[in-house]
Amino acid sequence: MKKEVFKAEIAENKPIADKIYQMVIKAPQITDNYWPGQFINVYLDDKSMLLPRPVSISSVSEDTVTLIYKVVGKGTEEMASKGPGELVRLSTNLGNGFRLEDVFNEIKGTSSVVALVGGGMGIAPLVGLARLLAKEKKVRGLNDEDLKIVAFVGFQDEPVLLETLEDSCNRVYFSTESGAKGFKGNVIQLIKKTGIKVDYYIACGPKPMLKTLAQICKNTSIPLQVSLEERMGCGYGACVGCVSKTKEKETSKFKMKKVCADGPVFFGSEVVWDD
Amino acid sequence: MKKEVFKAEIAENKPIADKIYQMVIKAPQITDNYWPGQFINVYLDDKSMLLPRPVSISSVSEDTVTLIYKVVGKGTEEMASKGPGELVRLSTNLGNGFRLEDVFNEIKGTSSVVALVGGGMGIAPLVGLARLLAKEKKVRGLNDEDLKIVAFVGFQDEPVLLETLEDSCNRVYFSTESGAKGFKGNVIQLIKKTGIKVDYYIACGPKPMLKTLAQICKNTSIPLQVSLEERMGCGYGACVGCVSKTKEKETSKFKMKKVCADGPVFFGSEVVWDD
Amino acid sequence: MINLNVNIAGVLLKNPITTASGTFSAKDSGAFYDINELGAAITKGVSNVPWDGNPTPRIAETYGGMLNAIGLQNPGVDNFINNELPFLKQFDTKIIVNVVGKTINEYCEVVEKLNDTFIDMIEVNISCPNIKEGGISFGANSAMASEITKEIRRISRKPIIMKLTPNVTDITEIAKAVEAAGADGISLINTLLGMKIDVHQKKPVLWNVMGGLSGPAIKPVAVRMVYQVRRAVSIPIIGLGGVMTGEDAVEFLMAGADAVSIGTAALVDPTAPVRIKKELIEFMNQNGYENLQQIREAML
Amino acid sequence: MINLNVNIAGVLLKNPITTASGTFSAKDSGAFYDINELGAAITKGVSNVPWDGNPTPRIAETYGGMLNAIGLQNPGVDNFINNELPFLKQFDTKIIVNVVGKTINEYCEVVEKLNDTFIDMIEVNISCPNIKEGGISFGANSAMASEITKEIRRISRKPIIMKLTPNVTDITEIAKAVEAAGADGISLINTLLGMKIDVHQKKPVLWNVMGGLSGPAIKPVAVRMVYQVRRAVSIPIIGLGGVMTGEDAVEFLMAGADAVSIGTAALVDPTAPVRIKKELIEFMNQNGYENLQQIREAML
Ligand SMILES: Cc1cc2nc3c(=O)[nH]c(=O)nc-3n(C[C@H](O)[C@H](O)[C@H](O)COP(=O)(O)OP(=O)(O)OC[C@H]3O[C@@H](n4cnc5c(N)ncnc54)[C@H](O)[C@@H]3O)c2cc1C
Ligand SMILES: Cc1cc2nc3c(=O)[nH]c(=O)nc-3n(C[C@H](O)[C@H](O)[C@H](O)COP(=O)(O)OP(=O)(O)OC[C@H]3O[C@@H](n4cnc5c(N)ncnc54)[C@H](O)[C@@H]3O)c2cc1C
Ligand SMILES: Cc1cc2nc3c(=O)[nH]c(=O)nc-3n(C[C@H](O)[C@H](O)[C@H](O)COP(=O)(O)O)c2cc1C
Ligand SMILES: Cc1cc2nc3c(=O)[nH]c(=O)nc-3n(C[C@H](O)[C@H](O)[C@H](O)COP(=O)(O)O)c2cc1C
Ligand code: FES
Ligand code: FES
Repeated sequence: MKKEVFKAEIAENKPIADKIYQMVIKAPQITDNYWPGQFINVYLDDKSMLLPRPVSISSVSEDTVTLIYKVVGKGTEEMASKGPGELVRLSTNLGNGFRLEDVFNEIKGTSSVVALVGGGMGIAPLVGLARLLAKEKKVRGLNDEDLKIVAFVGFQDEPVLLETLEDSCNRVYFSTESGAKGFKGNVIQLIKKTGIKVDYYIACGPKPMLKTLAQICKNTSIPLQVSLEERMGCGYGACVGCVSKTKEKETSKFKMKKVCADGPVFFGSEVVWDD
Repeated sequence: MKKEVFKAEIAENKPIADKIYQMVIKAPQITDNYWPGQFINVYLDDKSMLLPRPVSISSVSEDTVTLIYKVVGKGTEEMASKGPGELVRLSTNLGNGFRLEDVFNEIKGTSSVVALVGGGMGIAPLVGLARLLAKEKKVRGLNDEDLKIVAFVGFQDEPVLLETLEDSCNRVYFSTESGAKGFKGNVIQLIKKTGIKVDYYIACGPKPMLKTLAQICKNTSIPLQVSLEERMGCGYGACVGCVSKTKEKETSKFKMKKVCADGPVFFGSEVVWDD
Repeated sequence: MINLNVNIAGVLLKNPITTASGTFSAKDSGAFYDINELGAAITKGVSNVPWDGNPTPRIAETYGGMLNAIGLQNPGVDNFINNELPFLKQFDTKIIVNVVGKTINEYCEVVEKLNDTFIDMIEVNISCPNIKEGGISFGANSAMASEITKEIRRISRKPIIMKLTPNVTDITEIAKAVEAAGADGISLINTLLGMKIDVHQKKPVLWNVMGGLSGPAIKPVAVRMVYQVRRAVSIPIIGLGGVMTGEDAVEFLMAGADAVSIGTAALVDPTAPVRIKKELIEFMNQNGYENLQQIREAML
Repeated sequence: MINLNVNIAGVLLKNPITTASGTFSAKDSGAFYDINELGAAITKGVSNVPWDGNPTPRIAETYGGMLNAIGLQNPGVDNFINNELPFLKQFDTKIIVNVVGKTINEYCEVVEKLNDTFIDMIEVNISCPNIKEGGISFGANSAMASEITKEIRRISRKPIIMKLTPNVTDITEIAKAVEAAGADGISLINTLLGMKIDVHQKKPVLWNVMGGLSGPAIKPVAVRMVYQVRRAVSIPIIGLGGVMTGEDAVEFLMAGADAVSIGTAALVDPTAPVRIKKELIEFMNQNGYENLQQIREAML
């Protein structure tokens, strides 16, 4: 598919927690082809910083795109400094999103539970994913007895987007590392504590969290999709900067796949977690 | 004297001719210590361009400074892109201005003529100079019979600031290279054509123009001050990037003087024009 | 009428804009622009067997530049020929294949296999560590550079462009050595060896500790080396290192390059190669140049 | 309580911030900040007799950097001692004098005259062209670097810091050579050789055609070299090349530098040395460092 880099107008850009911002951008070029799990490149104005900043598309609505991002350095600082009406340079959709067909293939469709797991900013793409899942559930005529969508989300200190997630999930569990709010601990501990039987996991967050979850899923034979993050160069497949080691299901051959172009979503079983 | 770099608010920034802009900046730090012929450094926002842009102080009034500049590259483009209320980063006054004491020492004070000569953007600092000269004339109780201040200014195509100069000069002569307006030719041809007997020249403009004028002044023993331009690094005397070859009057020794810190104003007789 | 043609070692490029090796993927770059617009596509370094490359992070951003330590990940020449070359065949542009190895034999193995393909030229990346010489890069001294050039020249049925590393005391010495050894052209520069430390994490940003510095930050070094090498050899030069705009391309041509490659710029702006080509044409129109020769001779 | 002291070759600097040679003028820089705040002032290269330097333009701006071709203009060592040193005496900071020459004898002549002054150290710029060797820089190979170090070491009564050029294939070889020859410390890096062409004027921007590239653009090369040299020699290192912020200074310290110099940053922001010192202190406060040793060891 044809891709492009373009300037788009910011409709809204406001802090929703300490250092965490929500930016809404008018960009029909993106919404038209959006699939949950995709990301975009944000290109900066500051000429000392050449590389784009990859940011997950959190959700879309009509012709706007919502990004949820944390200010961690100069690039995200520049993003946070912009106000409504200002322009931001973006790429169209990048990467492959979550594979819903696999989710519906794997779950039986009666009293099954799909769990979305998010750690830190990993929660961002889950918003759009939860919405599409809920929609698909309806399309397929499944009720809450047939399929429960639950979310486990973990934060440092301050939870965000809980209500947004609750709109499309049957239940949202959350934890904070500091214990400031909700369950004290990380998201893996949270999952264990709730003791819910899950039939499919879809996760996004820091690598150690994904790795632990992948281990659990392997041991319990529960399917898992993960969205990986990697330091990127181009973000569109040209530089081979952002690889993750994977094992082909059929051949068991190792392959260094590009997170940006082959991912960022992979099956948990496909990723070689040891490195 | 203590120097500093600071941010100041732009009061006005508008084109006054093709590619020529007038920027008025609120900067009492500069006006307080201003002397005609000084310049300031403009520091840019674009992080790919590290070096400051030296710009003459054209004139000051109460607490504002006026710059007249031509857009010739990316730095001056950035300057032109700013609007009133925006901030610009500036240094306080740099360099030594014109030496008025020498002017009044050299002219006899009866029916003498001081000529300000400007080529292109060299006209900028003459505005403030003309004002101070006119003021000094009054202070010293000289009338127009005693001292005439005339200006010869040459442009490519489109004259600027003529009226401003006329406010403090007895007569302003101008030429354009293209002949679009006024006398067709350069400022040296203009001076020759008017045939006015001048007792002191003060000039600012392209090096070839200054060199020719210096030659004329040497042959006719008329004192001359020139304001030189040179590609600068620091603009304040640290890098020795901006030198001009000079000859000490007393010792006849050659010396590479810094245009930014020892100048930009030099005596025409002091500059070695051959390089 | 502007003519952008340029002949590099007997291969006629329809314009001087090429992609720098390692910053171009036909499928992925092709999503942003029409590959037919390129003078030539220079592909990522390919070795005799598949290479995994380095662990991540492989990329770090620096002021006006970037570091990479990809470690030359590639699927190996057989996979390349079977799975990637067929896709490239459809385009109306020249194909230059960048070749890497750890020994001269490895390079030669790749070149031999490429001999039988439709590709137009071979670009030999001699910044790779020579494992027989304890990991010193093949391009680090003229003896090694000469030896590898001779061997590859002997077996290659395609023109060979030697791509030089800038991390040397005297680039003209290396350039003269590869010319004398039979190189059909020279590409320069590859990346400068650099490093970045994350002062909060207290460790190098790159897994590999050091990496290659590229981008506009290094352009002055690249222009200088092209200028020096142009005055030292007479074979064609592909100039690269920080070309971001059409005027940058002109700068390399004036310094003595016959063509230019666009690397980091394509990461900063995925459409950079075609934008730069457009800007080059605009510059030529505005300044009365009709062909590249006139630009190359402008400074002489 | 934060302690910024650092001992360089027996000279105690009260903090690690020094001025890079050629970018500091006591009178002019002192108009922007208090020179007493510096760990040391390193002065512009001085030669045995006055040098005029190059014609202008001597300066060109590049992306994230700059080129200079000052040509080491200086008033000569006698003028320096009589007219400039007395002014420097008033400050409570160490004085390091950068020395240049075209032959070893010229260097030695300067060093001998400085022996009898109050200055604390000598920094020897060996990027200068060695006229006896046909203009190759003294720092371009280890034999020449070793020879000049030995000679200067023999006659100098002050500690000598050898300032290395980065334009070499293997910086550790040069560093080891000057250490073995008796250097008391090493400064690196000097500028990278670069060039810029004005595509409209169709000529090099610098009168001298080529010049030295400095500024944040070159920082990754400088950090890499400091890191390599730290692991090759045990004498103190003054690190420089693109230090713009306190965190940049920390990066050099973590790479292995004992002190840092601020060059181009002082052109970009005349108060850079004191700002960077302040930022360094803030970084140490926020990250729990009490002295420089802890920063230098953070990555080990
Ligand atoms: C596919 C993808 C999707 C992402 N989606 C989001 C999102 O929805 N919301 C969000 O807040 N962040 C997201 N990130 C991370 C985001 O890209 C980085 O936080 C951002 O690039 C940092 O830029 P900076 O200039 O502010 O920080 P820098 O100064 O560049 O770096 C600061 C620190 O951030 C970390 N970092 C930098 N770049 C990356 C990167 N590419 N990936 C991971 N960590 C990095 C490093 O630890 C670094 O030390 C995503 C990353 C990827 C690869
Ligand atoms: C003491 C002094 C006072 C000046 N006063 C004025 C003034 O009042 N009004 C005004 O319009 N300009 C003035 N200039 C010139 C001004 O500094 C340059 O036009 C400006 O720096 C160009 O910046 P740029 O980024 O737009 O162009 P660049 O892209 O940097 O350069 C474009 C072209 O401008 C010329 N140029 C660049 N820098 C200088 C320089 N320092 N001196 C001379 N030419 C240069 C070169 O030919 C170059 O090719 C002055 C220069 C000096 C040294
Ligand atoms: C991510 C990346 C990967 C690269 N891979 C290769 C490679 O495989 N072979 C090669 O010869 N050069 C490689 N290079 C070097 C570039 O081709 C080029 O020489 C260098 O980046 C300078 O050009 P630039 O500043 O335009 O990027 C790579 C550069 C980058 C940034
Ligand atoms: C304008 C200028 C003049 C310089 N003059 C000298 C000099 O006289 N002697 C010297 O050893 N280095 C000289 N240098 C090199 C600097 O000291 C320093 O090594 C180099 O600029 C890298 O540091 P930076 O990036 O902080 O500027 C000069 C650099 C500049 C920019
Ligand atoms: S970031 Fe360049 S290939 Fe993924
Ligand atoms: S510009 Fe630096 S000394 Fe004049």
